[in-house]
Amino acid sequence: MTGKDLNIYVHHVTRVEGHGNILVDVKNGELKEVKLEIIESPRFFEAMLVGRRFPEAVHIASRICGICSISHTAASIKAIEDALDIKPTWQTETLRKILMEAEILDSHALHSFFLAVPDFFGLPSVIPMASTNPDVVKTAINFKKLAHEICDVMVGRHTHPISMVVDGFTNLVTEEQMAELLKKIKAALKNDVPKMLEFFSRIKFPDFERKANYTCLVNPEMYPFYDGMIKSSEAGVYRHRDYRQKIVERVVDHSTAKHAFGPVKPYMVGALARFNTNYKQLMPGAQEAAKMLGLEAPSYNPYHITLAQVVEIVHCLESMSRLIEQLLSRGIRDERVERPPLAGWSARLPPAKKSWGVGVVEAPRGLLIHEYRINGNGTIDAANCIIPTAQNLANIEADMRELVPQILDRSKEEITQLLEMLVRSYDPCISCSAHLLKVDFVE
Amino acid sequence: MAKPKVAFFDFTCCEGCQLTVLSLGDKLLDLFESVEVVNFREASSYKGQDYDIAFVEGSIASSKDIERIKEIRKRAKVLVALGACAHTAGVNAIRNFHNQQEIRKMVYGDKAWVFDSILAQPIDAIVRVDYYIPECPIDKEEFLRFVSQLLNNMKPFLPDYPVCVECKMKGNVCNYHKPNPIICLGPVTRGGCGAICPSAGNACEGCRGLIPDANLEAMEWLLNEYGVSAEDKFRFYRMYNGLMGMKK
Amino acid sequence: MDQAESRRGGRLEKYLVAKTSFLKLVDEQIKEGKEVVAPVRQENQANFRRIKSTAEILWGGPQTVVSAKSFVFPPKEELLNYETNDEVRVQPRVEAKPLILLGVHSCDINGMALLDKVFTEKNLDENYVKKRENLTVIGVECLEPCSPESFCYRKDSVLPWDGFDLFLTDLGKNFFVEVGSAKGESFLSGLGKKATQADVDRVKKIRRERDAKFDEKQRKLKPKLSDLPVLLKENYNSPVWAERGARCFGCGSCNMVCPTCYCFDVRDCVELDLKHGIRARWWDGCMLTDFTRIATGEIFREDRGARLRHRTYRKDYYLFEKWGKSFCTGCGRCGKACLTKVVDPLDIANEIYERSRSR
Amino acid sequence: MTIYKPEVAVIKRVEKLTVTESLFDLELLSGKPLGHRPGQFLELSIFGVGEAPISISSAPSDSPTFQLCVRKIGNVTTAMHARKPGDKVGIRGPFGNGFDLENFKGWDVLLIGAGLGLAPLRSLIWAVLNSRQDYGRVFIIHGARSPQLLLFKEELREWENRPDVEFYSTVDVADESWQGHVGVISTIIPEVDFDPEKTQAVIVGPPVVYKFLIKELKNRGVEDDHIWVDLERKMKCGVGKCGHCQINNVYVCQDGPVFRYDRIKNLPEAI
Repeated sequence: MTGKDLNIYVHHVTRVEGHGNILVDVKNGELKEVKLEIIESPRFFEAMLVGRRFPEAVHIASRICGICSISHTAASIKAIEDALDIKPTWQTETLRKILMEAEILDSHALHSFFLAVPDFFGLPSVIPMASTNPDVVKTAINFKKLAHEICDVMVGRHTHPISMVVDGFTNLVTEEQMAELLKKIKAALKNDVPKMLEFFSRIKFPDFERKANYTCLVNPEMYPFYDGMIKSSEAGVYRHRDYRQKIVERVVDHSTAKHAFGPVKPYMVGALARFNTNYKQLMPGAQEAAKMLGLEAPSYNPYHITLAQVVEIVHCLESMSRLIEQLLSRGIRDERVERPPLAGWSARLPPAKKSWGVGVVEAPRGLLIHEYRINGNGTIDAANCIIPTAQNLANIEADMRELVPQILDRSKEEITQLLEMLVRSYDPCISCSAHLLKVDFVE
Repeated sequence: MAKPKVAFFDFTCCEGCQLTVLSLGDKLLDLFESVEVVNFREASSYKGQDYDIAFVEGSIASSKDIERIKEIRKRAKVLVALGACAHTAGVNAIRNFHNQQEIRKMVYGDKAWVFDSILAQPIDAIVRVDYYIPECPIDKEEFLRFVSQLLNNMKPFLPDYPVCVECKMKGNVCNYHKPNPIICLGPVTRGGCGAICPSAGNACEGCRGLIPDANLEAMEWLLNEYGVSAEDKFRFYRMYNGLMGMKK
Repeated sequence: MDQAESRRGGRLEKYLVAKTSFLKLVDEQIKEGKEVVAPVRQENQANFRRIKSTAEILWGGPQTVVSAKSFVFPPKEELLNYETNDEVRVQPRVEAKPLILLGVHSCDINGMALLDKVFTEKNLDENYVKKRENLTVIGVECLEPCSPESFCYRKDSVLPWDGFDLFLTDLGKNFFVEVGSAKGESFLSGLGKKATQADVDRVKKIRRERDAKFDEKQRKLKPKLSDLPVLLKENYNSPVWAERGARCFGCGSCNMVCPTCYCFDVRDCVELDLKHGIRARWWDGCMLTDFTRIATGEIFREDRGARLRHRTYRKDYYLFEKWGKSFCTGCGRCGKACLTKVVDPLDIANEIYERSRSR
Repeated sequence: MTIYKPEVAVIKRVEKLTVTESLFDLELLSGKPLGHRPGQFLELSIFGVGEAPISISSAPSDSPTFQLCVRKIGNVTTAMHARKPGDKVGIRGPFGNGFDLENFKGWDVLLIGAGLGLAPLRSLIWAVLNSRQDYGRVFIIHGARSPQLLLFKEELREWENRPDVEFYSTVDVADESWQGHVGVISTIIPEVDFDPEKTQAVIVGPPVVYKFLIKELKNRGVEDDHIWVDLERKMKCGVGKCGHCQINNVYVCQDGPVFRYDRIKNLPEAI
C-alpha cells in the first residue's frame, strides 16, 4: 500500500453538536496530517461571566450547552458554593444527583440511538428508522421523554433548568411527584431496557484499540457523576482544586476549542473512561447489561463509548430509583431557597472565606470543570471552564493518527466513514467546547 | 399536497433549540410525518440544499456566519429565527458590552487574531426573517403550534401580551411582592412561555424579548421604586436584551 | 344579603353549627372523594388550592392571588373539538364537575354573582353556567380587613349580595351559618340548630363593630358610591387618564386577577395532521394592546390611558349603570397587582373627585 | 348545543370579484334558510384556523343559499379563499341587529358603500330594490380605491342602468378605463341631488370614512337621526360576552353593528 495519496476533508461533521471538520492528508503512503478542526465561532463564555452576580452566572453558564445544561448548572453552582463555603443539604445533593443522572439518560439516549446508530444501518439519520425500526425509535423516545419529565417536574425544564440554584432549589418537587416518577423509571427498566439491550447487542462495532489515559471522577460511595476526586491514568488521584497542576490547556491554530493534556499526554473523558475506571460501582443491572453487550472493563476501543453509554443508561435508571426511594423514605422537606433579592442583596451573602472555587462534575461527555473567582459582593471576577469535548480533542486526533495507517488499504469512502464514526462515538459537544479562556488566577 | 421541505441550521449558540425539537417525544414522529426534514446536521447526515422552510438558531458571530446566513436566506422560502440567540442575539450579546480586544486576548492570548469573530448579532441584523419563535430555549408547545399553523397557511400566533398575563393565570405570587422582592422583567417581556421561570420560583430574565409596546419608562420607575441600582438594572437588561430599546 | 333574601321570596334559614362538626363534615366529604378547594397559604400570600384536609385552610388571610372566578371561568377553557376529514365533526365541550369552594370571601362571592348576570344574559353561556351549577359556594365572613389594598366596605361588598350556598360567620366555637340555597341546606345535612334571635342579634352586633373597624381602617372613597357613574361620565377627558396611562405597563395583570373581568380571546389549536383540533378561550384583558386590533391592523383603543379609562368605566359606570351594581367589589387585587400603582379604582375615583371639586 | 358551536355549511359556488375579494355562496347542511336581516353578520369558522366576523352580503330570502363577500386579509379569510365548492365551513349567527327596513319605508334612501362596505350594503340594496315600491327615491353611492377594486361590477352596472335608482360611483385613483368621478367618496356627496329633509342615509365602509361622510351629510342638512352607520370592530364571540367589540358602553355585536348616528355620536370611541 505504499505510495498511496489520500486527502480527506469532511466539512461540518454531522450528527454531532456544533461544527467541526475532519482533515486527513496522506502523501506517498505517509500520514502527513490529521486534524479535527473546530470551526465553531468563539463564544467567550468565561468573559461573559465576568461582572455577573452569581445567581445570574449560574443561568448564563447553563447556556454554554443545550444538551448538558444541567451539568453546567451543577458545575457552576458547585464552584460558587466552593468559593462561598456553602454546604448544601443531603436532600439538595440527592436531588442534584437525580438530575445529573436524568441528564445522562437523555443525552446518552440521544447519542446512542439518534446519532450513532444510523451509521450501522447505512442511514443518514434516525428519521427513516421511524418507519423501518419503529420500536427502536420508540424506545429512545421513551427514555428521552422520561428524562424530560424528571427535569420538568424537578427544575422546570430540561434544557436550561430554572429552579436549580446555589444552595438548593427555588421550587421543590413534592413527594407525590417523586413517587410518580419512580413508577415511570421502574416501568422503563422493565419495558424499555431489555429492548435497548437486545438491539445494541446485535450491533457490530469496528475493531480498533488504542489504550488511552482515562480520566474521570472517583468516589468510594457510588459510581460518581455529581461528586468525587479526579482520577487520571497519568496523574493519579487528586482533589478538584488541584486541577490546574494536572490539566494543561493549549491553544492550537485549527481549533477554536483548546486542547487539553493531562498534564503531558492526551486523555479520554466520558462514558468509556468512567466505565473502565468505575466498573465495579455500576448498579447490578448495569453490570449485567455490560455482559449482555459483551463489553468488558477495561475496553480500549473508542467505538465502545456508545456501548458504555448504553450501560450507563441502565445504571442511571437503577441509581435514580434508589435515590428516589431514599429520598421518599426520609421525606422531602420544604427547603426552598429564594433568589437573592433586588436591592441590598450582598449584605445577605454568607461571608466568603475563599476568593475562588472549583466545581467538578461528570457531564454526559465527561469531566466538566468550572472555576470562578468571586469578589466580596458576590460578583464573578474571573472564570475558567474546561469542557469534556475540549479534553477529548487531542485524544481523538491521537486515535485518528493511529487508526488511519491501519485502514489505509480501504476505500476513501470507508476510511471517511470510519473516521466520522470515530469522531461521532466521542459524542462531541463542539459548540460548548468553543469558548475557552486562559485565566491566570492570582491567589 | 407534497410535504414541505424543512431544514434546520445552527449558528453560534448552545443548540438547545434544535435539541428541544429532537425532544418532542411522540410528536417528533408526527413532525417527521408532516414535513420532510432535508437538512438537520445535528440529527442527520443528509445535507439537502433544497428546502422551503429554514429554521435557524444561533447568533451571527463571525464573518463566515454572515455568508452562510445569506446563502440560507436565498434558498429558503420561509426563514424562521429559532430561539433567543437568533431572535435577539440572546446571551451571546452579553459580550458585546465587553471590550472585544480584551476578551479575545483573555481567551486566545497571543493567538487572539487567528480566529474569526465579530460582535454577536441576531439573524435579522443580516437578513430578513419571516417569523420568530422566541425564548431560551424554545418552548415545545409553541414550536409545534407554530409548525402546524405554518403548515395550515396561517400567520403563526405569537402573543403580544407580557409574561405577567400568564404569570397571573398561574396564580404566582408576584416577584415584586415577595418578602425579598427580586427583579423581574415580566411586565415588558413577551409572553407565551407560560411564565415558566416565575412559576419555578425565579424571575423573568427577558429571554423572549420585549413586547411591541413595552413601557420602558414605567420599568425604570418601578426599578427605581425598589431601589435597584443602575448597574444592576443594566446587568439584568443585558442578560438577553442587550439591544433593548432598539429591538423588540 | 337582604337582597338575596328578598329575591328568593322569603327568609333564609340561619343555623348555629359547632365549628368542629362543620369541619368534620367537610373532611368526611373530602374522604368520600369530593373535590374541595379553599384558600391556603402560598409564600407570603394566599391562593385557592385543592385541599386534603380542612387543616390546610387559611382562614381570614389576605385575598388570594387569583380570584374564585377561575373555577367558573378558567384561564383556558376548551369550547369545542373538531375533526375535518371528508366530513366535518364538531363536538362542543362543556366541562363541569362538582366542586366545593370553601372559605370564599364576600368580594369573590359578589364577583361571581355579577358574572352570573353577564353569562346568563340573553345568550346563555353554557360553559360558565354548567360549572356554576356544579359549584357549592361556602363563603366566610371577613371580620378584619384582609389587606391594605382592599376596600370592600366602600363598595358595599363586605357581605355577599347573592351567589352563595352557605355563608359562615366565625363566632368562636361555632359558625353562624346562613343558607343561601337548597343546595346549601342539603350540604349541611341537618347539622347544628336553628339560630335564635339572640344569635342573630349577636351577629348583628359583630357586624356593627366590624363595619366600624372597616370604616376606620379601609381607605376612604371620597365620592358617594352611587355617584361614581356620573362622576366618571363627567370626567371622560380628565388628565388623570393620560397621567396614569403614561406609567401603565398595559400588562393586563389587573384584568387577570379581577373577580369580575370576563373578557376572553378565542383561538384554534390544530394538530400537526391539520385534521384534529380544538377551539378554546383564554382570559383576555382590555388593558392589552391587542385587545381591539382588527385584521387590517387598526387598534381602536391604542392609548394606554384610554384603556385604563375603559377598564375603570366598565367597573363603575357602564356595567354599574346597566346592572345597578358596581362591577368592582373592592377586593383590592388590581391595586396590588399593579406594580406602577396606576389602576386602583378607589384611588382613581378619589383623584377625579378631588380634581373636579378644585376646578 | 352551546352558543359557541358552529353549524356546518357547504360552499356552493365561489366567484372571484377582485384580486383580494371573492363571493361565496353557502348553504347550511341542514338546508334551512339563514333567515337574516340586511346588515347582520356571521362568525365564519375555518376549523383549525379560527373564527372571524363576516357580514352577510346577500339579501334576505327564503332560499337556503346566502352569500359572503370575503376579503383575504387575516388567517380565517385567507383560509376561506383557499376553499373550493363542496368544502365545509362552520357558521354561527346571524348576529347583530341589522337594518330595520321599517325605518326606511316611505323615505328616500341614500345608500353609501365605501370599499368593502358595499358587501354588507348590497344586502340592504337588494332588500330595498326587491320591494322598490315601499321607498321614495333610491340613491346608491359607491367608491373604491381604483377601478380594479370595484366589487360586484355587473350589479353596479345594473343599478346604474335602472331608471328607479340614482347611481353614483367614484374611485380614489383612476386609470384610462375610468370615465367617472375621481376622488375620495366624501367628495361625491355635494354632487348628489337629494332632499335632506326626505332622506334616510346609510353609510357602510372602513373605519376611516365615517367621520368625513357624516360631515358631508350634515353639511347638506341631513339630521343626525336620519343617518345610519354600520360599524366594524374586533369580535371573538359575536354574542356579547368576550368584550372586544365594545365601544364605550355599547356592544357592536349586540347593539349594532348598525347604529343610528344620533345614538352614538356622543360615544367618543365610536367614530
